[in-house]
Amino acid sequence: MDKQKWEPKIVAFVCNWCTYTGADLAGTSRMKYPANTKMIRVMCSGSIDPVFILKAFERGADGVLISGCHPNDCHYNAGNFHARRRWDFFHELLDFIGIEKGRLQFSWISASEGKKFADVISKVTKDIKALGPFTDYQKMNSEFTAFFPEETAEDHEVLNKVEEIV
Amino acid sequence: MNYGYFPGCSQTGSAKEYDISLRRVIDKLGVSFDEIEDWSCCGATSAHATNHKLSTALAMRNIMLAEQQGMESIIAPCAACYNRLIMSQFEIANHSGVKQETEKLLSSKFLKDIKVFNVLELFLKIGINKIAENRKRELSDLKVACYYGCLLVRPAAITKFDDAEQPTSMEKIVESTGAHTIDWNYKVECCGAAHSIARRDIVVDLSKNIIDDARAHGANVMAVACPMCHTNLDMRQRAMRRKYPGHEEFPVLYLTELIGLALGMNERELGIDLHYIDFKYADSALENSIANKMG
Amino acid sequence: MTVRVLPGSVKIFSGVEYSTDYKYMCSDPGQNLIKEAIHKYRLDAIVVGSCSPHMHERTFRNAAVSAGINPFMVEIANLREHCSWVHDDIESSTHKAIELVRMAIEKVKRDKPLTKINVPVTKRVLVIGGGIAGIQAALDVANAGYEVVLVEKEPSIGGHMSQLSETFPTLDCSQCILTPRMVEVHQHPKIKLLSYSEVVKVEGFIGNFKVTIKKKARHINEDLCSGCGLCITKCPIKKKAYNSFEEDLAFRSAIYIPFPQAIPNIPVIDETVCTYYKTGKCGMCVKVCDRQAIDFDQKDTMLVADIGAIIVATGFKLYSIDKKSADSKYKGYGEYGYGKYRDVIDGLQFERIASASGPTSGEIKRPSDGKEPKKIAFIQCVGSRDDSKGISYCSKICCMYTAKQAMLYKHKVHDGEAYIFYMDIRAGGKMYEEFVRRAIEEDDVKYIRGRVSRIYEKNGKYIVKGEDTIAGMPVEIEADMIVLATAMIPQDNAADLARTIGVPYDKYGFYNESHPKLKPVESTTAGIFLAGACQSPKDIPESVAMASAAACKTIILLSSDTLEREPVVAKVNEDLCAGCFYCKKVCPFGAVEVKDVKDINGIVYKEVAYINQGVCQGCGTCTATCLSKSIELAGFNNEEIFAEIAAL
Amino acid sequence: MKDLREHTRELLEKGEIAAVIGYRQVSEMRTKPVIVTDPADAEHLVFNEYCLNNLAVYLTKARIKALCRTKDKTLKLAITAKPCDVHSIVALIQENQIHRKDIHIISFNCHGVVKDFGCEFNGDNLASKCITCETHKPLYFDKIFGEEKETPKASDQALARIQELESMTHKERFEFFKGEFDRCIKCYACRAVCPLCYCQRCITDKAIPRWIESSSHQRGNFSWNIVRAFHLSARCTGCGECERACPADIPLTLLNRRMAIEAKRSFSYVSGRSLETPTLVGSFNEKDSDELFM
Repeated sequence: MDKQKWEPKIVAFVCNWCTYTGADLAGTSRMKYPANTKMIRVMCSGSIDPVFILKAFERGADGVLISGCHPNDCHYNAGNFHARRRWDFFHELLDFIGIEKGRLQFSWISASEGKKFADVISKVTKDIKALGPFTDYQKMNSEFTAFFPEETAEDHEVLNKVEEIV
Repeated sequence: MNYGYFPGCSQTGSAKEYDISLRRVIDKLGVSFDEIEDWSCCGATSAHATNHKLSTALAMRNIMLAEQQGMESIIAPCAACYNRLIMSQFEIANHSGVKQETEKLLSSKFLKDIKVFNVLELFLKIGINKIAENRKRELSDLKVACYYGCLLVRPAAITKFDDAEQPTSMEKIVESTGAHTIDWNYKVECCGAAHSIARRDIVVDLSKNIIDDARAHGANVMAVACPMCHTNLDMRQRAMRRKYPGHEEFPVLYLTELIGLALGMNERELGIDLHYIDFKYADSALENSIANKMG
Repeated sequence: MTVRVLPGSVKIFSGVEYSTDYKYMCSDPGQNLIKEAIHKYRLDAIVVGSCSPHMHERTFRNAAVSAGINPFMVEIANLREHCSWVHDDIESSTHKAIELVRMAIEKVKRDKPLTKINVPVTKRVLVIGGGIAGIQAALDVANAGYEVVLVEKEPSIGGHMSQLSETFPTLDCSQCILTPRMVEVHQHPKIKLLSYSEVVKVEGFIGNFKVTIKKKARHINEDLCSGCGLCITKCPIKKKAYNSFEEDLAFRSAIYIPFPQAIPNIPVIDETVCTYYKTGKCGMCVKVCDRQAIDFDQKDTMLVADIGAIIVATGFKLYSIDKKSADSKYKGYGEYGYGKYRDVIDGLQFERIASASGPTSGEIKRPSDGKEPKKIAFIQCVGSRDDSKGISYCSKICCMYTAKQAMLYKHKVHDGEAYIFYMDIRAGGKMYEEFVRRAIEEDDVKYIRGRVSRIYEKNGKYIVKGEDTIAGMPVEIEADMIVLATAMIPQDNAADLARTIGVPYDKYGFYNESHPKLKPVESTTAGIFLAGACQSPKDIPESVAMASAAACKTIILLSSDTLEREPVVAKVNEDLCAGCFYCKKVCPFGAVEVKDVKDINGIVYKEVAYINQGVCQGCGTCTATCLSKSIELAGFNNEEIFAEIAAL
Repeated sequence: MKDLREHTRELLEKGEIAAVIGYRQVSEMRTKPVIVTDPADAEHLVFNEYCLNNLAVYLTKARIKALCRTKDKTLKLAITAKPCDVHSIVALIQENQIHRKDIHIISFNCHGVVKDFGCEFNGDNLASKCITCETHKPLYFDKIFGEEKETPKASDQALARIQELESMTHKERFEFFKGEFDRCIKCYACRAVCPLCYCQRCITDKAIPRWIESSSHQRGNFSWNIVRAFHLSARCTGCGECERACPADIPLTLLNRRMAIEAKRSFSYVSGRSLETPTLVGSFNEKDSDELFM
């Protein structure tokens, strides 16, 4: 892959009530940020399992962002407080095992912080770009490992075809 | 507690009597301290106004010296010195990069947390009952207006000591000498501070307001804990009389001098005779008896 | 991004039967396109690439339903707010759009049809707080025919409004308009009033709350007391307790009613000052009460009520600026001398002084010497809009009440002078700006734009040092009395109560509404509504409007026998659950219960988690906590999220 | 030893307990776990420096639980547990796997055990958990035996190893763990001996969707070991059985210990020490650090 052309692939797991809505606001306000991040909407930051992050790395993500409501602003009162403890451990663990802290980032973005959302995405994109492709993790296994029994490597390759169409 | 003493420039010049009285009083109360060796400017006035890095480095240099000389805390009698020292400590602790930068400038690392005391904190720490216990004179005929000025209690978030707008700690100390304190309005108002030289006209007005309010509330003497305040309130009274011919002289003492009087020392021992406004208090009979003893 | 390439691009993903584009998919013709395609291609799931699901998810789901598809088999790829509006580069944004659609396709392939959940509704409403908001909400709900339990922590309902003299912008007497409402509450057959009581526990969920209320001991048998007040006049303790209704400007006896119009008109004994509780003697009140209503041994009692919906109307308090509170969360304003100078008072104290029923019978007098102040200064924004010492927000009502108080002063002291220090005048509201103009123009109140730095006393006068920012000059005013318009903050125990009832609150302690614009009276907890100043600073008309809105929302809720809820709830796989109950520990709603699993002999051999679907709000915190992955959140189950990750 | 045997025999004879989970000597420097249900077998029970196994793992096994269930009542289960094994029991009680009233804890004043069977008991051969052990007396027990004795002194090499790793770069650490995990053969012995791995179906066995890559290639080994360590963070009581059981000698306690350090440092929490303290997982404090979050 041409290093010059390489663009990081970033996944954001965001809660439905604050960050997702904050991202909507960034859109409504026509703020600009890089297109590298795709969002997966969950109901609460408390419901994001750390294994999701590993799975994202397996599928080629170079970085992951977790974002939810500010403390005391959780739609479900306390989901984010539980999440905060969980991430503290997981982040320390990944760091200890040798995965740079910048690969997995966290933020609190409320429904009214469209600007902050755009800023955070820009910052994360910049950070991950600086860290470079996360081939360390992906390259450990060249084989395709299916998440589901019926999933095939070809399914996954379809996206490359799309690129040609575009 | 192993105290280090940071006199600061005023203590060696215009506020010599503050230095003398502090040393005498502390000694009498049985507390020992060592002057920080090779101390330098605290970074107040010009450094602090022109070069922020320099003023922080100057202040931290003194703290670093104290640390290296094995001291656990510093007594900074001058309110400006006190303020510069704690402000620098605050910046080092709270503003990113300042610590590293200052350490680099001083080529040394800050390892310990050195506590900086102003005189009010110092006496509260020694214990006001200790003053009362060692009292030789009852200063009960003195009605003292305690004047804090600006630097002792502000900024409240950093000094973390007493109420910034309605402080009362000096009153507690003064009352331990047997003197009365008055409740008045100007205890934290501006005296004019460093304008003393450049804009005497401003200082004269501001300081006169302070003296007038103290007098109006029944005070017959004022206690201060800052060389700058003392300069403005004591030395500028002549200028006040020139501008306001009706102005009557009003004695302004350092807190330490007041305590010294209570502990039985006389004006000469405490340096009160160096003031512009005369203050005669010591009971001659008692003085004689002390003199006899010494003789 | 280039929309026209999208249908062709996404068509090649496995499982995609049909794809097309249309400019306004949410319009009727657009929806018809979807419906027709469902019929024509016999589709069983739909992905719409459109605006945010928060906008039109419901529209498209309804369209799917009308074409015979389960509404939860519709997924939205957010191509507008999250793609086209935020990325300039055409190539990369088109690419991202295709990927977003693919993620939605993979998710929808794993989606399962869901059906809405029905839960029964208890037709009884709890209103917490008996101020004007609580009173209004209780009356509205009760008049619609539903039972109401109104809980007030003070001995009487009425709240802060009962303390006010006159109200802006009409200057009608506060008590005169409030008292009839209080009486109506008392007499309403559908309202059960629990005064001197507090909510201590809330369990359950929308439609089915179980609320525990502590009825504090008044030491009076309420059934026997006739409210004659003889005990109060005979009580020998006269000057030991400050009268909090009079904002400490007067004293009260040990047995007291807060104010003459109190509802219920039943006294309370203050144990902290009553001689009987100190020495075991006195009992003067017992002697004079011919109905034997005094009961020194009365204890706090606990009541449990089944409740369908809760309206929280706990109101506000004023920012404390006295020395007592100087070391609390809110720092004092020592430079204004409140608590030191007796003639420096706050807004509520002035209300009492101006009130005809107050300690001075409505005559404006200084608390220190009872003299009429000839010059009075009001200072606005004490605590409000002050990031360094106070709070960041605007307390909203102070501009208006300060104008009113200055006006009342001028109406009572004709030769007096009134000064107001202000930052801005915020008089938005019907007849509000006109009211302020009237204060300035007709009543000659002098407005000075600027802050006050210090107040001190000099020869019985108060010197107010401030700045006139319009003239660009320092100003000094010699006033006889000072009124500080201190900020409105939440009640002391607001955060504790929020945790008890389960509503989120902001950093100040104000309760959070579900949506700042579209759901202003709903809390984020289903079945709990907010009214009045517990949500943010409000004046009376706003509190009343919000109370009626909350009542209306409650009535809608109670109007049906069962409730339909979104089926986004968690479910446990009982075969695999190891029964560690971490899910129970993390559940913010107490939805997880312990269920016994029995063997063939009826012996319990393991305990597993069971999720009460009526209580579950669908956050999914349990699913991430579950170590063996034995809980799934319907609509966002792990398979669905894995599918999205797989499609990255 | 005589006391222990008499005590358990008495309990079994009285019919108060269904079984004793204990140790029996198999050779001079080796013991193995034994489940005693017959009072006559109580004479085999021992306790000494070679009782390495953490028997708490058996408390959650269905077949052993079944021993306690009779038609009319539930019998107690007796367990001989070192003070450190009691931590595991505490954690199991907190996680609702057993109830305190259903077990009879027989514990000992402990001065350490050897790191492996067949080693002489001395400072060089002390199990690494015993070096930093602060509970030589059990925190919870129903019966206690043994005298207090001095624990041999030894240096904490595990901590030194962690500190050494932390001073490396991320790349170096990643390579280090890659090398270690490379040996993993996914035998799940670590899971089998862990008292806290009591799930009926482990996350790694969940196939639809596939949570953890089950083949033992490098990435699959990473995901298993990361998830194992994460699932035990703030729960692991540090018994070290996983590392002892690992046939590939992967230093699993490094990860567990590192997470325990984090629990202590950020939350002042040590797992399995108190029945009264809420578990760290499943509780929160509004004042927890917000440092991680932008």
